[in-house]
Amino acid sequence: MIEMNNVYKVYDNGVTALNGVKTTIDNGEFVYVVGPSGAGKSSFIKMMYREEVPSKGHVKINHVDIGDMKDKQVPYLRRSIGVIFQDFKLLPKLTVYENVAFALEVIEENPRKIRRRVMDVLDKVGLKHKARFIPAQLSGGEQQRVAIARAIVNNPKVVIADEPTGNLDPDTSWEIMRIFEEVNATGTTVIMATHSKDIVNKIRRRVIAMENGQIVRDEHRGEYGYED
Amino acid sequence: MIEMNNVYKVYDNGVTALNGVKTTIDNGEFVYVVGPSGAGKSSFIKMMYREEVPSKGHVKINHVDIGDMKDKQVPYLRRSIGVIFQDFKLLPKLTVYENVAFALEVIEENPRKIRRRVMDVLDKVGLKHKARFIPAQLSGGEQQRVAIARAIVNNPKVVIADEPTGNLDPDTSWEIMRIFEEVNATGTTVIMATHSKDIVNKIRRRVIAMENGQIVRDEHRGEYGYED
Amino acid sequence: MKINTFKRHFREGTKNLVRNSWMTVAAVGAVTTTLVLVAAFLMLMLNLNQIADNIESDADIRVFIDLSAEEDDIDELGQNIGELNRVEEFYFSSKDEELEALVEDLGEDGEAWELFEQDNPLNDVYVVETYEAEDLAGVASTIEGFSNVDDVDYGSETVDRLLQFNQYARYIGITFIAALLLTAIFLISNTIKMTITARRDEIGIMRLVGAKNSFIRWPFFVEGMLTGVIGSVIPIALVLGGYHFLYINLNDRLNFQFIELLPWNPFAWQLSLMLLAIGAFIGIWGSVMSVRKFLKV
Amino acid sequence: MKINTFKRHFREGTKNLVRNSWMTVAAVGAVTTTLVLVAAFLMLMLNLNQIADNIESDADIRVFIDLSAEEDDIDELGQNIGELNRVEEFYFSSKDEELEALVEDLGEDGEAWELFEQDNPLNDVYVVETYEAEDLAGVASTIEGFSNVDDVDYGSETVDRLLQFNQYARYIGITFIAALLLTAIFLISNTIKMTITARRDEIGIMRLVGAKNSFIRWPFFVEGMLTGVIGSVIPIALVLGGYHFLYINLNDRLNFQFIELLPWNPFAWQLSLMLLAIGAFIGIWGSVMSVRKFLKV
Ligand SMILES: Nc1ncnc2c1ncn2[C@@H]1O[C@H](COP(=O)(O)OP(=O)(O)OP(=O)(O)O)[C@@H](O)[C@H]1O
Ligand SMILES: Nc1ncnc2c1ncn2[C@@H]1O[C@H](COP(=O)(O)OP(=O)(O)OP(=O)(O)O)[C@@H](O)[C@H]1O
Ligand SMILES: [Mg+2]
Ligand SMILES: [Mg+2]
Repeated sequence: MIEMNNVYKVYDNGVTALNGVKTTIDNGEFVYVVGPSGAGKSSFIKMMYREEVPSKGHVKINHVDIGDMKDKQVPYLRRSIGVIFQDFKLLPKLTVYENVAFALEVIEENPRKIRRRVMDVLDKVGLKHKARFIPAQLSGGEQQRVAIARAIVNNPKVVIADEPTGNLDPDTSWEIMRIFEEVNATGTTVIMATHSKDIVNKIRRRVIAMENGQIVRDEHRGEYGYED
Repeated sequence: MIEMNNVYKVYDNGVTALNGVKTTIDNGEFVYVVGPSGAGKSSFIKMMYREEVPSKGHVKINHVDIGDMKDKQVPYLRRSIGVIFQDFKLLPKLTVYENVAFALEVIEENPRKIRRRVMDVLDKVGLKHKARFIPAQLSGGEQQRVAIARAIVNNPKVVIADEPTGNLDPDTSWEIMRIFEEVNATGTTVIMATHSKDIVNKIRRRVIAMENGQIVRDEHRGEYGYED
Repeated sequence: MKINTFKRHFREGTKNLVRNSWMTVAAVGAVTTTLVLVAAFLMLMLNLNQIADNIESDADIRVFIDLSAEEDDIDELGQNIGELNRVEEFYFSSKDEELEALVEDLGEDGEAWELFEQDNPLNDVYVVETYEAEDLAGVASTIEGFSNVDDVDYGSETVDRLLQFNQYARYIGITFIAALLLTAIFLISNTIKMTITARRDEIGIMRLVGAKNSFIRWPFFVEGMLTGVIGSVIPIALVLGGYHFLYINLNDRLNFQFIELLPWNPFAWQLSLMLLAIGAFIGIWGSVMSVRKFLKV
Repeated sequence: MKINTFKRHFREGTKNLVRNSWMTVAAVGAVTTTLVLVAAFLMLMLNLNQIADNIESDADIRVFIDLSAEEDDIDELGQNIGELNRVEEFYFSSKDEELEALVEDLGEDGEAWELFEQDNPLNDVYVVETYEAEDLAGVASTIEGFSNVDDVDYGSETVDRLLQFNQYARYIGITFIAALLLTAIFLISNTIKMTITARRDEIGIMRLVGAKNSFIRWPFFVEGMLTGVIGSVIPIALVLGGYHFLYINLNDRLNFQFIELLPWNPFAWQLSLMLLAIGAFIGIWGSVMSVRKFLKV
């Protein structure tokens, strides 16, 4: 369960990205985060895996305040959350296989199990045949799918995706959405920032709409849109 | 005028990204390039400003074969073409203003004129108030708009855009499209790879559909889609 | 740490050397050049030190025996001297031998004095050597108290000066080596720091994916160690080969009797081991220190 | 190039130093440490060289005059010697003065000889100094041909050895300085290369946006030059300050007459200028060379 209580985020340069955000996301939910460019969607999401800490207010993951969390515990928090970053954040020197395997090596998983699981996931996102390529040798959409594979490879309790279909054609996008639905069906929370009206309106789930760092709408089975 | 004649592109690792492409794009045209992830859209576009050279076949820009082009001439070719890269390619240490101004400094434009023109363009893409930020301090969509501003700032004869709205919400996307239409109206060629069905179907223009490194459809006032 | 994880770290560390090839070249290059410099300077300084030692140990005490002393007295004096525990060895030199040596020392100047051989004005002498140059003064004053001693001379002024000069030279040498080593450490860790800073994004990504700091640090530890060890290969080869060459060729040429180089074995080996240790240490240290900076939350 | 463009390049080069702060620190640090080392070594070597020169110039020729020579003969011989054009100066030393000097030289050993003052067996002597130590042998053999000369001595063996030793020392010194300079060049350009390689993406982007290679190169040129110049500030300060300190303090203490340090002015200034030039040159060179690699199409 993710709880935010009156969360403010002011970056070093004075920009207020979150301006009093209050919400609760239960385990197993599927949530879209929508809003115009610069609304604070990425900032909102970054609070959940502690890439950024709130300037004011509290963020609790399973009742633990991440502000009070010890540095040593942060890696464990992050392992329980699979994140697809807006800019992918792939390790440029590692192959596709190694990039995905990394998330399992970190938790000291058995090497044989790693191999099986990584190949399974790459197959799911349609990149099994590019396992030995490095990111620079992939198209934009392929890189995005590697990021998706890495996020779901260790069966995290929460999957957070920041515009996971921005570089994908509609067909591939629907395939990825199917994967997210599958993951969600097994009880995993899915939180997804997106600009895709099509997807939000077709696969109806909870929609959190943001503007100027605030939540302007929070609707179950909602539509795309962020005008209040 | 851009002519491609039987162009093949095989990357070092053996991937064939272009598999015999033949097409002509006239001055002043507005062309969408669509196709699934990994179809070769970016590779196709990279041929036009010589980021990549064909493994076989010829690419001619205004009747000059870029294969025969001297190294010294490449910068001049690139100055006549404004490119929006799929991964933005902003200079991380420069501010938004400096990133955009760079395209004008390169052609040794008068400093006063640079200032005026850069602020104009930043205003157009809605980032005037973030002129002093560096890219890392921007949201994904904001970075994309800086890339757009840089591409159009020196009034190039050709604007090439690789998924210029991938990180933008629908509203901002339409604004950007309006800018492209404006630019196109003054006689500038616009070539744009995109995954946005909405845009392609609403603003009807020539559509080049690619799959597996080949052009599978080339239609004026066409629809989004790439099944043959 | 599981054994599999340990293997992984070692594999990663090694792979990283290959992946970041230009950085590896730069870092190994920095280690190599500075260690070569350190090695050359150490070879020079340790040998100069050895030479200084030799010069000092050449210094001795000359005990002038009373002209009136009988043979028995002389023997007794010798016995007394032999019982002193700071004395390494001593020998007797008759006044005739002394004259001969003097005439020889003076070269052409001395020829004139040969005429006076029949009327030798010199004393018989005991030449005494001590274990350490520093003991000369003490032993000399003890011997001065013995009977049948006319006078004692240990070239006090010359020896004192020499000792002082050697002391100076050693201070300068030690300062230089320390400076050189510090420079080497600074440059190498600087270079390694740069190679790692260039990978700050990588480290950031690892942390975002849930890697513990120790997990991130280990491959860098291995990488730093290997950088240092590889970087010390050429310096070690130069020491082993180059010093051999110098030793063979120079030792004969340097025909001043007091100059003698340290023997190749074990000196070259000891120095090599030292270089290896310095290389590995600096590599690890530079590497781990630099990573630390990016592991702050 | 337009004047505006030139200003821009200079501004960019300066800004880049600030923007890439950690790289600047690393590159300037490398320049600083290696130049300090170069400076220290140059100070040492040039002074040792000077000392060696002094020792050599102390060597002289002793012309032993026939015991039978009259005062006129002696004067004539003096005149003949004075006319030789490699002779710098010469003076007469009577046999009494010679004996005195000898007795003094021998120290306590010599006292015995004082008894023989009435019966001095030594010759009168002309002591001749030449401009260059290398001329000693030639002048000596010329003088040997003059009348009333009993014998000529210029310590041929000792001087030859000394000359040879100094030659060796100089070779070693020059080799060391050359090695040090090469190391400095390697390390500095290596560091600069790394700072630039870390910016290969940046350079790639500039090229994609239509910048000419020369346009990209210029700010790096400025940056390299500034790196070198800034890096030479501390070494220069150390030379100017440190050498002053050494000169004041050491020159008196080193009480061997033949050791005299090079005067602070102009030596320290010349060395500083040299360091500045080396710094700037290496900075520019390392910078421009490294950029070149990424400007290939
Ligand atoms: N590291 C940062 N430093 C300073 N300002 C930042 C930083 N990151 C984001 N911002 C600012 O905070 C605001 C919100 O950014 P955020 O990335 O959360 O927007 P977003 O909703 O994800 O937008 P997009 O849809 O374009 O990705 C923006 O105005 C941005 O300029
Ligand atoms: N530098 C490269 N080296 C090797 N292979 C590459 C390189 N760039 C692209 N490829 C491969 O070429 C194929 C076409 O890539 P391209 O980037 O042109 O696709 P795209 O149509 O732009 O895809 P997307 O919509 O995902 O951006 C892909 O299979 C990709 O893996
Ligand atoms: Mg965002
Ligand atoms: Mg693409």
